[in-house]
Amino acid sequence: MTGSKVTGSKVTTLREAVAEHVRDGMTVALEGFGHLIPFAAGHEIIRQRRRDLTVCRMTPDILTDQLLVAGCVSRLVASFFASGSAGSLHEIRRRVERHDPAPLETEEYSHYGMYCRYEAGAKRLPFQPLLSYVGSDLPELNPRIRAVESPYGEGKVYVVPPLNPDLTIVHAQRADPEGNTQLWGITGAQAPAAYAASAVIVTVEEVVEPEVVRADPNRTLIPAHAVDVVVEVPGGSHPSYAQGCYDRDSAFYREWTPISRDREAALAWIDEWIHGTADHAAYLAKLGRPRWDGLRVAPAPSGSVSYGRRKG
Amino acid sequence: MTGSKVTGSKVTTLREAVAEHVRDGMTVALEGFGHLIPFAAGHEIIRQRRRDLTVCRMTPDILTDQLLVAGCVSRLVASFFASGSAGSLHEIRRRVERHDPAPLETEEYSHYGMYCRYEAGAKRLPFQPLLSYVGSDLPELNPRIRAVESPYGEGKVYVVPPLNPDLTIVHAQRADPEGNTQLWGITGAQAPAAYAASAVIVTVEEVVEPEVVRADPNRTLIPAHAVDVVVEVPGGSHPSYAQGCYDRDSAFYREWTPISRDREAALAWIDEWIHGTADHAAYLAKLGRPRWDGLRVAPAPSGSVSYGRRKG
Amino acid sequence: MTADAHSPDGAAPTAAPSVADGTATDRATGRSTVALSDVPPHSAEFLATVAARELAGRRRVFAGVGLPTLAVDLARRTIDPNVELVYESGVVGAHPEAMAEGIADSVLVSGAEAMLSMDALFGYVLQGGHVDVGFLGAAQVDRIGNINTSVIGDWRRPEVRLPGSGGASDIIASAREIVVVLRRHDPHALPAEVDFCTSPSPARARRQEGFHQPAGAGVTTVITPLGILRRPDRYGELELAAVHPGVTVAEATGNAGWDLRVRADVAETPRPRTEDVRLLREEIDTVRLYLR
Amino acid sequence: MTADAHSPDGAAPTAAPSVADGTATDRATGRSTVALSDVPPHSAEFLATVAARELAGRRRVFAGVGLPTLAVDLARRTIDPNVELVYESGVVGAHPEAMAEGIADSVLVSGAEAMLSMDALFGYVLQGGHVDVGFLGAAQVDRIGNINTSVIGDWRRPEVRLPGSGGASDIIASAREIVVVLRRHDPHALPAEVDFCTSPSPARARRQEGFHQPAGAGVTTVITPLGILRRPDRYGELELAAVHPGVTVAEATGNAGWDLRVRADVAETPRPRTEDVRLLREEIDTVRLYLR
Repeated sequence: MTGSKVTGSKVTTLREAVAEHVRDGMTVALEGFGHLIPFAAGHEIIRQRRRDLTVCRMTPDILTDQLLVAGCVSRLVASFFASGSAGSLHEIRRRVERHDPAPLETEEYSHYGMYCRYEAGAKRLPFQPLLSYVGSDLPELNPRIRAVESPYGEGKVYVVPPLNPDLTIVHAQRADPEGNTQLWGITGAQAPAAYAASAVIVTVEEVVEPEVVRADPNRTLIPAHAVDVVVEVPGGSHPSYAQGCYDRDSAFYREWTPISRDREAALAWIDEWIHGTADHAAYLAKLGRPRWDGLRVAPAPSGSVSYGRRKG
Repeated sequence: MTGSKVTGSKVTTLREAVAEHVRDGMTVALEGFGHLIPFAAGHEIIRQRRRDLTVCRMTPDILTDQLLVAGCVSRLVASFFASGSAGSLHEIRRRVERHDPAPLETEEYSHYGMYCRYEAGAKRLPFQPLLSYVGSDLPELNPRIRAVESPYGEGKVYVVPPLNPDLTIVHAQRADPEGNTQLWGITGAQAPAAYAASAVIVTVEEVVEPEVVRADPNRTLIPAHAVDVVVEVPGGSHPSYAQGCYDRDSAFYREWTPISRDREAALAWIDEWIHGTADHAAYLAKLGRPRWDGLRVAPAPSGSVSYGRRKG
Repeated sequence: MTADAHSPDGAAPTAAPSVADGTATDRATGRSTVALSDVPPHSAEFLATVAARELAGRRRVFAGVGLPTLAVDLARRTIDPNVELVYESGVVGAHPEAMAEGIADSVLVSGAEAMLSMDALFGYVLQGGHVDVGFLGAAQVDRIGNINTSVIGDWRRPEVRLPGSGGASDIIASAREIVVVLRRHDPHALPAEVDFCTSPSPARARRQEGFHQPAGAGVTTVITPLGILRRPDRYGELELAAVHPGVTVAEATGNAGWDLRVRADVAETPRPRTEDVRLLREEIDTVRLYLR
Repeated sequence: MTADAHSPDGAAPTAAPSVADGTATDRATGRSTVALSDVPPHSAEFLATVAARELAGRRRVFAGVGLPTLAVDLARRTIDPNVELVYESGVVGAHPEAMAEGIADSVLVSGAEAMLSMDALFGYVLQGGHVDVGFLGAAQVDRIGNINTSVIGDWRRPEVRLPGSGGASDIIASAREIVVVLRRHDPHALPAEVDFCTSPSPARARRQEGFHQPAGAGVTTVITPLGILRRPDRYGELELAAVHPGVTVAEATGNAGWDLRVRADVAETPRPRTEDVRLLREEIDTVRLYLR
């Protein structure tokens, strides 16, 4: 985001955050690389029936398949068009292969190319070079991938342009009320995607006191000045996971494949599980305690290091 | 570094590490941005009387002034030619202003330009763009700073080439015997400088069990595969500091200014404190317990987070 | 004798001697002790075992989704416990306590030696030249080792929309070499030329004159349900190096999409040991996620 | 009355009303309550106080070495406790428990809101446009706001080798605006044109046609021992906006290296409050590191 933020608590509800910040036609990045995927926020976008979004996600995953089924998305900027371990995303395939029920415009990169677009966006660079694509058909498919001659004489190298979403939404383990956001485990493209965007919503497992964050400043990957809204959404990544909090619901990942293969079944799922629940707490309640208990993980403490205090 | 490393402990002594890896005429990066400066390693280079080194350091600091006094350095690649808070580095100034006792070739960047050189080196990119230098005289002074036309139509932008030292030396709070290196507080250019180099020496306050490192993998900034040698050197950053371990010896920083102003005094200091001590432990012993006690810091725990374990 | 007798506590015998040629000798008795499995060559168990053997002598492995996950897990248990697993999610030096269900599984993170940013993983580790072998899946691999993971048919309106590049076109540029596991061996999977080149061979990259050429050797090995194809020359083509038990050379060449050359020293692939199969089924992929 | 009486517990009165014009009114009594100091305009105490006032209304400050350290510390205590301190070392949202001796001091790290990589600090925070004001020292600032921190004389064999850019030429390109504190006000420190342009003004950058132009407005304010120069127009020149107490306009213009224009509304700089001076001496720079 750019511009100065008002000081003080940025904590609100997910309903209000989405109502205020997500507009039809926007370019929205929902990042989280197989971890901390902002499912709760995506589901709230479905509940509020936003339309014509350009969704940016390195790995579209089930979340994008669901947003597509629900009719929220007209364009997809991504680098992997399948579900991590569980095969095809059939709504995406229907759209692309058969234009059923409508075509889907896609803009395609490799993972590092997509990451470098966020990097260039966050750093306001006109382009970012990378070593990929020499000999690949990807630059022909995607004219945004271009070449630059090195001024040091080693020949041409491919570059990608900045990606600056209108809004980036990420999920993290914790943040303080001003938005200093800490995440660990796989950190994905969250930090550059946040800095690249005009506005940022952070959902977290837990809003913590500033003292908790400030005891370990190296864990803050997205500082408050880059965050507009903080929402506490426990379980907000389900069926994805939050390292140290709960595990991935791999059974759901397997269940989604047959659901998404049948468009009517997928629409019914959206109706029942998203429109049929008032919010993420209701979604989790519908999921049921036994299923949730099965996702719990045993503690594995990082241990504490010292930052030291100067003696008066 | 490139190439595969042998598995197993890489722990050795500083004397052996410098004897094996530092050769006359090499390009050596000694990184640490006002924090974790590898003073002990630099002092050992002085003890072993290496010559004609090209030293790369964003902030040359007292360490480079001392290496120059001791006659180890013929060339300096840097982005700030003074001591952080305590004024001029007089040996550098004598060399540059009066060629006394010999000229010093310098190659000069801004901080981010120098950092981007390490980044490009670590990533084997032919160049890295940045937004600096438009209108500045720096590109005229340094022909390695060049311009590239953006293929997206926003005009030209300056770029810097990769910097790939023969050897990078960094200091950190801890590493395991295989070289998985964890540091916190100001992390400077250590990680890209290590990855950019052909060989890497890591000195640490403490060699710890692999389990300590693996309990908190997000703190590992330099993995074992990028490290050739690990040396345990408690107090290895003095008179710089190690966050959480001991504070900067600011009195020494102030003392160095008059010493370095008088070349004879500086030579005498090198003789007494470096050549006159067998190793860093002897240097610290000469410094004395009371002075060291004055640098101790009170604990400030980061607190522990959980990474979670899947339940069997 | 059974694998259990050989390894009574059920633990994997690590770094067993001469695994690569499919036989082993009991140090105490001097007798051959390895029971071989009869799983069919097209089975995931067979392919994963063959793939695992390719990791002998390789230090750092960039593992993709699917069969490669099985292969690297098996390799760490049977070939070399020091194979270092690197994943595009940023995990370096994984020590998973359970089989990873994908490259972003929490078990890869807990207890890992390093959890890097994706920029450090792709920029420093991969582009920096630290990956010895990249382990990729593919829909198509062609004569000179180009990989297609994007589309079957015309990319403007594809017959099949495949997953796309993911990290593959980044990995092929910078990993020292690439091993591909194919689940099919026919002219569709092994065409003379891919429908779409997601991840190019050095020969194809070289045609783009004036470009900084990638450091990687590209695809050196393709493991199929019929045999093993190798491409020893950086700019050369894939050749038949081995056929699996029960497969003829003619079957392997006849089912390629081009006139597949046969190496003079073409061999028969050693069968998996029963212990390999047991490990895959009973300890590694207990939920049969990849052993489909 | 003394500062102690005004603030009996010795704590800084935060966000005191109308600090900027040097007077304040006690809300309870309606009387003017601020005791003013007579520290000379060239003193570090005076300059730091004037600099601190420049931070009113600014949210995020990129602080350099030296006097800026004093100024931002004082500003947080007297102008706005929510001024967010950003340092090139990667510190964001510092809450130092003691005065920082340099931009890499451990006290800036302990208790900070974030400790970013230098790539994130320079790339995301600075180039990303999040810095409202960059606070720099300089050896020379010229008519249009170019800064020299590199060399005096010919750079091939300089008379004086200055510290060089550090982060300055990065900061000037991307911070919204730059405030410079000069310890001298004479034609050497304020030349018509700098000996060497380390950190350029937008006017000088614009001369490099065809380049992506930096977003920052460049130097908008120069605080000297004689007065305050401002450059309200992005491509314009510095003008005399204020003179310090006891300094004449003629002294300020006569000691510049060019025909320094005087604003019609040229003002007299308000003196520091005794409380400002007390804070600087007794609570901020107790070791007199910068108050030399």
